[in-house]
Amino acid sequence: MILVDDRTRVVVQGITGNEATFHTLRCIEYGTEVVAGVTPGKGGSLWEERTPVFESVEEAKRETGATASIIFVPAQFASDAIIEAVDAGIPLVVCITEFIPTMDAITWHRYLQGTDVTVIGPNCPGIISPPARCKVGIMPAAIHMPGNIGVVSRSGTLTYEVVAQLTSEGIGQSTCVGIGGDPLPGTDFARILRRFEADDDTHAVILVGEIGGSMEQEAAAYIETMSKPVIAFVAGASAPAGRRMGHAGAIIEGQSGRAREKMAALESAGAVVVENPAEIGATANRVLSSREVC
Amino acid sequence: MILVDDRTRVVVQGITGNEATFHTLRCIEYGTEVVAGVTPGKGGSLWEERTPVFESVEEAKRETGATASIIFVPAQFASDAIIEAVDAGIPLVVCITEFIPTMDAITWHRYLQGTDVTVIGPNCPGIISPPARCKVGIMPAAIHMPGNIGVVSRSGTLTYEVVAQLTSEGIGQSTCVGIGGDPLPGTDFARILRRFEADDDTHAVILVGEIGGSMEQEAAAYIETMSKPVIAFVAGASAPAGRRMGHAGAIIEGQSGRAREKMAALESAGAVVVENPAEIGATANRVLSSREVC
Amino acid sequence: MKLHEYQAKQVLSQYGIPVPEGHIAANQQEALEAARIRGGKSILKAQILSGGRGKAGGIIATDCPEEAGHAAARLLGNSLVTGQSGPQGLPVNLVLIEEQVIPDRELYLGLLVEPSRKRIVFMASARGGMDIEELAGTHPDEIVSVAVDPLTGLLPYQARVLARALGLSGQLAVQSARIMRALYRLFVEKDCSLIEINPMVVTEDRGLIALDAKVSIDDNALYRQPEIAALADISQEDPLEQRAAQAGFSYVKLDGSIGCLVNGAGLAMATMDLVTLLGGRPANFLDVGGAADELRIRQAIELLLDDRDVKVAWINIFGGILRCDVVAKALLRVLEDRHPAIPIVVRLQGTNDAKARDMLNSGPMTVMLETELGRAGRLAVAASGMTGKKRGAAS
Amino acid sequence: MKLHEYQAKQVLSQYGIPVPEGHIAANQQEALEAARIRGGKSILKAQILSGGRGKAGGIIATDCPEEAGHAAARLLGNSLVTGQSGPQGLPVNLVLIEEQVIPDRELYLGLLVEPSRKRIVFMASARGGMDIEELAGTHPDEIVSVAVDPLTGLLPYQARVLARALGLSGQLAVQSARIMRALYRLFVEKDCSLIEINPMVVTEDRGLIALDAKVSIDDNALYRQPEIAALADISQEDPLEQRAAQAGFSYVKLDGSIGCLVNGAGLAMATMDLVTLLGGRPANFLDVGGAADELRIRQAIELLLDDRDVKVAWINIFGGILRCDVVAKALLRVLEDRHPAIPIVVRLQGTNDAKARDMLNSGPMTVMLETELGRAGRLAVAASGMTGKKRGAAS
Repeated sequence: MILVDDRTRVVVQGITGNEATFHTLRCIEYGTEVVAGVTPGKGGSLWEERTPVFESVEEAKRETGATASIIFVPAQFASDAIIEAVDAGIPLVVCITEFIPTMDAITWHRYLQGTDVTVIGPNCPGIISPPARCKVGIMPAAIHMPGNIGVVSRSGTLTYEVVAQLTSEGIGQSTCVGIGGDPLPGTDFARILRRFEADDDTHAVILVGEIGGSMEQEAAAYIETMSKPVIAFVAGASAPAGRRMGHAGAIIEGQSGRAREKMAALESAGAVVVENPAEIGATANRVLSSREVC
Repeated sequence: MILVDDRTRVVVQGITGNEATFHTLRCIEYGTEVVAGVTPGKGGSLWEERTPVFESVEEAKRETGATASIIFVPAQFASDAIIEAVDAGIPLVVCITEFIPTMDAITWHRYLQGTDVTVIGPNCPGIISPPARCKVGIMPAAIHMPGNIGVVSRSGTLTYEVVAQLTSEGIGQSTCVGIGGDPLPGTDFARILRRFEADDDTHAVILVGEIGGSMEQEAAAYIETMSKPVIAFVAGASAPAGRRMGHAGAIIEGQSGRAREKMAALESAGAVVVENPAEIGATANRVLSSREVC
Repeated sequence: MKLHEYQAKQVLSQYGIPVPEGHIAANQQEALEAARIRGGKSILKAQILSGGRGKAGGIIATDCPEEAGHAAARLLGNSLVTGQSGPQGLPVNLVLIEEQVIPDRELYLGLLVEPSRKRIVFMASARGGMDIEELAGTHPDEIVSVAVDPLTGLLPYQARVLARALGLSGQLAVQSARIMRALYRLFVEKDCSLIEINPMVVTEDRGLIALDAKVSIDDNALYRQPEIAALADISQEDPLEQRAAQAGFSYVKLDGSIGCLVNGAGLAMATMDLVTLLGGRPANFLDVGGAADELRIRQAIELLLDDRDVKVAWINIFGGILRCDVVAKALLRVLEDRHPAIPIVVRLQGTNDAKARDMLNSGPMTVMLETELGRAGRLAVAASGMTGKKRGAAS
Repeated sequence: MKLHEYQAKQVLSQYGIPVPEGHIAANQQEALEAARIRGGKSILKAQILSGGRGKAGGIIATDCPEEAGHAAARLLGNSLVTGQSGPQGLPVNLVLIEEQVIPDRELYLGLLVEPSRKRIVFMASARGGMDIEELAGTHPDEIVSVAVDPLTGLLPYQARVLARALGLSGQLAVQSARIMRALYRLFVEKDCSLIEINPMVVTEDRGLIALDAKVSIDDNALYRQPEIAALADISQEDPLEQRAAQAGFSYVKLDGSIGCLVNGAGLAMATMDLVTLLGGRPANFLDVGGAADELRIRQAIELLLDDRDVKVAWINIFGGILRCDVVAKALLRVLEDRHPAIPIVVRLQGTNDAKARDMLNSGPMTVMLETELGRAGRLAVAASGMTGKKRGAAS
């Protein structure tokens, strides 16, 4: 598995909010070790009568040894929350928050330059590792099954769809990572693929891309060097140019943003590209059986 | 020798200015390979009928393979010149320019964070390596002599004084580095000491500090771990507190800025501290003879 | 959010960037008066939020104020169809009447956020006046791009690189550096996602002038740009898209007949893709979003039903946070209220899906339930073929 | 460059930071009028560029306008000697007449550039009102420092850390965050080297107020801060230091008798150190700078000769760019013009030193030539002992 494991200790930034409370409880139910929360002004209290709340991430880390953070604060405070986590020395930051202004993202991306911190998201479902029973995210846990397939995706519910197809085919997952639908996500396909390639628990990877940007092409350049099979789907083949399709990053501007170009790049890099989103699970089953991966 | 050697290829930023022309000619006379100059608006011309002038450092590096830059542009353009050199991929930047605003220095220091670029200066005499006959600076070459002693200093003429004393004692130098008198110099004693410690051509180091800041204390922490002898002088023992002594960085603010504290830190770290500036050469001779270094 | 040309030029002007003198007019009389300020010749530019106005007749050079008044009368109140506006075109409610500027040369200057570099990038070319995509195709070497570090802003040496790309030297290079610094500041301070000055013209007597300007603002930042947000012109949006925007949905009207209601942008695109792959045509992209509740689902279903192009509705929900039974409840409520005539394909998966299916199984016959994505897609496409004919015959 | 308190408060006020209401007065009448605006009680503060005014009697609380007028009359036109002003004190040309603010609590807030972190650093303490150096000695744990990344500026979470250090919560924390953001912006935009608000007071009805303020500006940045540069008050500088500053020298007046003229700051300090080590006392620090020519050297020598405390002049030049023969020429010219009565020790090393020594050897006897640093120092100290007595007896 990658990024998280059974030693991951999570601090929840903005834990006292409604959405944060709901999802944090789901994470704990699944097995995630949530060791701390942070809500300025509520330091010293206990969240849900179980988890200590701190004034700052630095304090939370010092007192509880948190190793990962999940951010639920509103968009206008989210960039500050990311940098606060980085400054506190948290190596993995999962930012669920949607609608972060691009100018803010430019700033924290620059801030991350030269650090070893991984930011997953913003505008993402997070990370789940079924073998570790560790979930740092908002995905429905029930559809997942422990196994050896890595999943990396720019979407939320489309990832759930793919995972459900995999599970129904009997294909379990090592780790599923939703990197988010923003134009400047904290991490990208290539970096996650690199981790899957190096991970002994992962035998093959499903990549779920979409229109906009050129991240799939950059991933393709890395896929060429990978030893593990990659099965890819790119959403938005039927989307018109110049219109934003829900995700801030999903907009075709120029050639490279089109699904066709992305699929071609992935295919020529050696990935198995699936055109029909209903057949991702079945294709995975066929490919993996033939390569004796599972 | 450190930082420069006989393969160093120098680009001069602001080469067509009077001061730059004077000093560049002296560098060339000494043996330095000056391969290019940069002066915006004068690209395409030949400086002194010998050296090509380019519009940008990037172009100069691409065309001539420059490996070091020396900056002579006025203070208000110097920070841009430093960053331009960094962006062009020049690994060693020597900034002679004086009077750079501190706010600009904060910016380019942040810019250097996470890069491998070494900035010597600003407000410094530069670097000279007598064994390599390479001078990237403005010091009078004649007082130097090839040898095995490294010199690192915050001053200009005081360094010349020290070098002249060494030479008159028959002690040659491997490399002399003037890191400059500004409060936020591009590099510091500790980093230069680390290079001298790793350099086979250097057998001992003379450190010339002064009042202000805490760079000598930080150097002391490293000197404790060094295998090579260090002889140190700290200028400004007789300076009053709160007054700026010529160098922007030479002002006693708080305990750590005082010469006495610096000398004590260096001494307890194992450096030989000289109190009398007229006896630095003689002390070096005595110390080095007794330790059989030279 | 896109700004009209006249709004973009006002913002540029606030930042000290030279633009042609001009006035805005909403009717013939105002146009006449504005053109009289100019005196003789002027240029009329239809203010619609779309490119390709020139070829579509939306930019008119006139020789005298009266001619300008008549031209304005022809444009105002009508829709202008351009290559980028869609078949209905966009309503012209305002025209910009500007002085005629005689350019020596036409340059291109653009700023955008480049995802791979994660920076604001300046694009400059000495070949202005043509579309940048086209230029990138025909003369890629003549576009110079410079990424700006947010720590430093545009550096003097970078401004020099760009000036050289624009073929400017001397005073014009100095002026271009000033303009570029101002543009960068504008981009950051106003949370832009795009600024395009095409053409930036060189004039003999007045140096550089921004002859045309496109400015787009990051929608996510509008909360902190109240002055910009107030410039929004909803007349330029499709009525269904307006309604969706007010309800908080991501919605894009398309030209097919299968209305799709989905949660999540990726799944919504995949749903459209599947429909298309199976030979159908989606009527829209619609992502109800993660925070949808019963009310929002109802509003979304009604939006589909109110679209006269929709012949089949396909509800495709993967329940995570959003529970399937909430969707079922919303749907049952709408069915009860409106008794829609079109077939509705429902595919619910995830949280509480069994419960939801039970609820719908005891509901009206117009709902076709299917849990597997591919089969649900085939149902929707098949139904669109049938009903398309049936309804077409009936109308 | 230091600002007077009233100037600092004007700048703070421009940035929206609350300061006490006050007026400046240059004479008794103005002080009376200013105090009348206040009505009853007011505080008088002598405007000199030095700390320690309170203990020195430069801050006076008055009960009525008349009392304020008389107090102002006592302060104005006189020198105020404080623990930090030097023995001559500094002239009081202006007094600040302020409302009396009743503080609930006194806090400390400072911003400076920390060389080791290479950042602007905020220092905050709930123990305001005392000297920060003193506080650092007695209660180091009660000072919190936060370094600001120039990329991001002061971050909201950092402002919260500082507010907690100041013991502020609720509305006061919100106000302190606003003040801190403004201070950071001021520091950067005005090229400050220090801002100290000590005390920042908490009041019951008006929240936070900057009761006292010190602002210093980076001298190297004055070229781009014309408004700030115009605030310089040369009346607060020693006349010889003023003259040196105008000539472009680095010069600091000290209390000894050996005038030192050196090129380079490090060598100038080492020269002073050597003098001191040998039992002499330097009359000044003087670095003529790297770009010195004959004229500047002459001006520097004359500066030494015009200092009545100088009993011996020691010229210590290590010629690099500056040629020794140029120094010799300048010296010969001054000797010819002024025939100084004091002995002059000359030590010239480096570029053209032999030529310079030849020139001086054929000059007047008052010049003592020596090439070795230590021996030159001993000559200077020995001469100061002799002439100190001689001149002392003659005067």
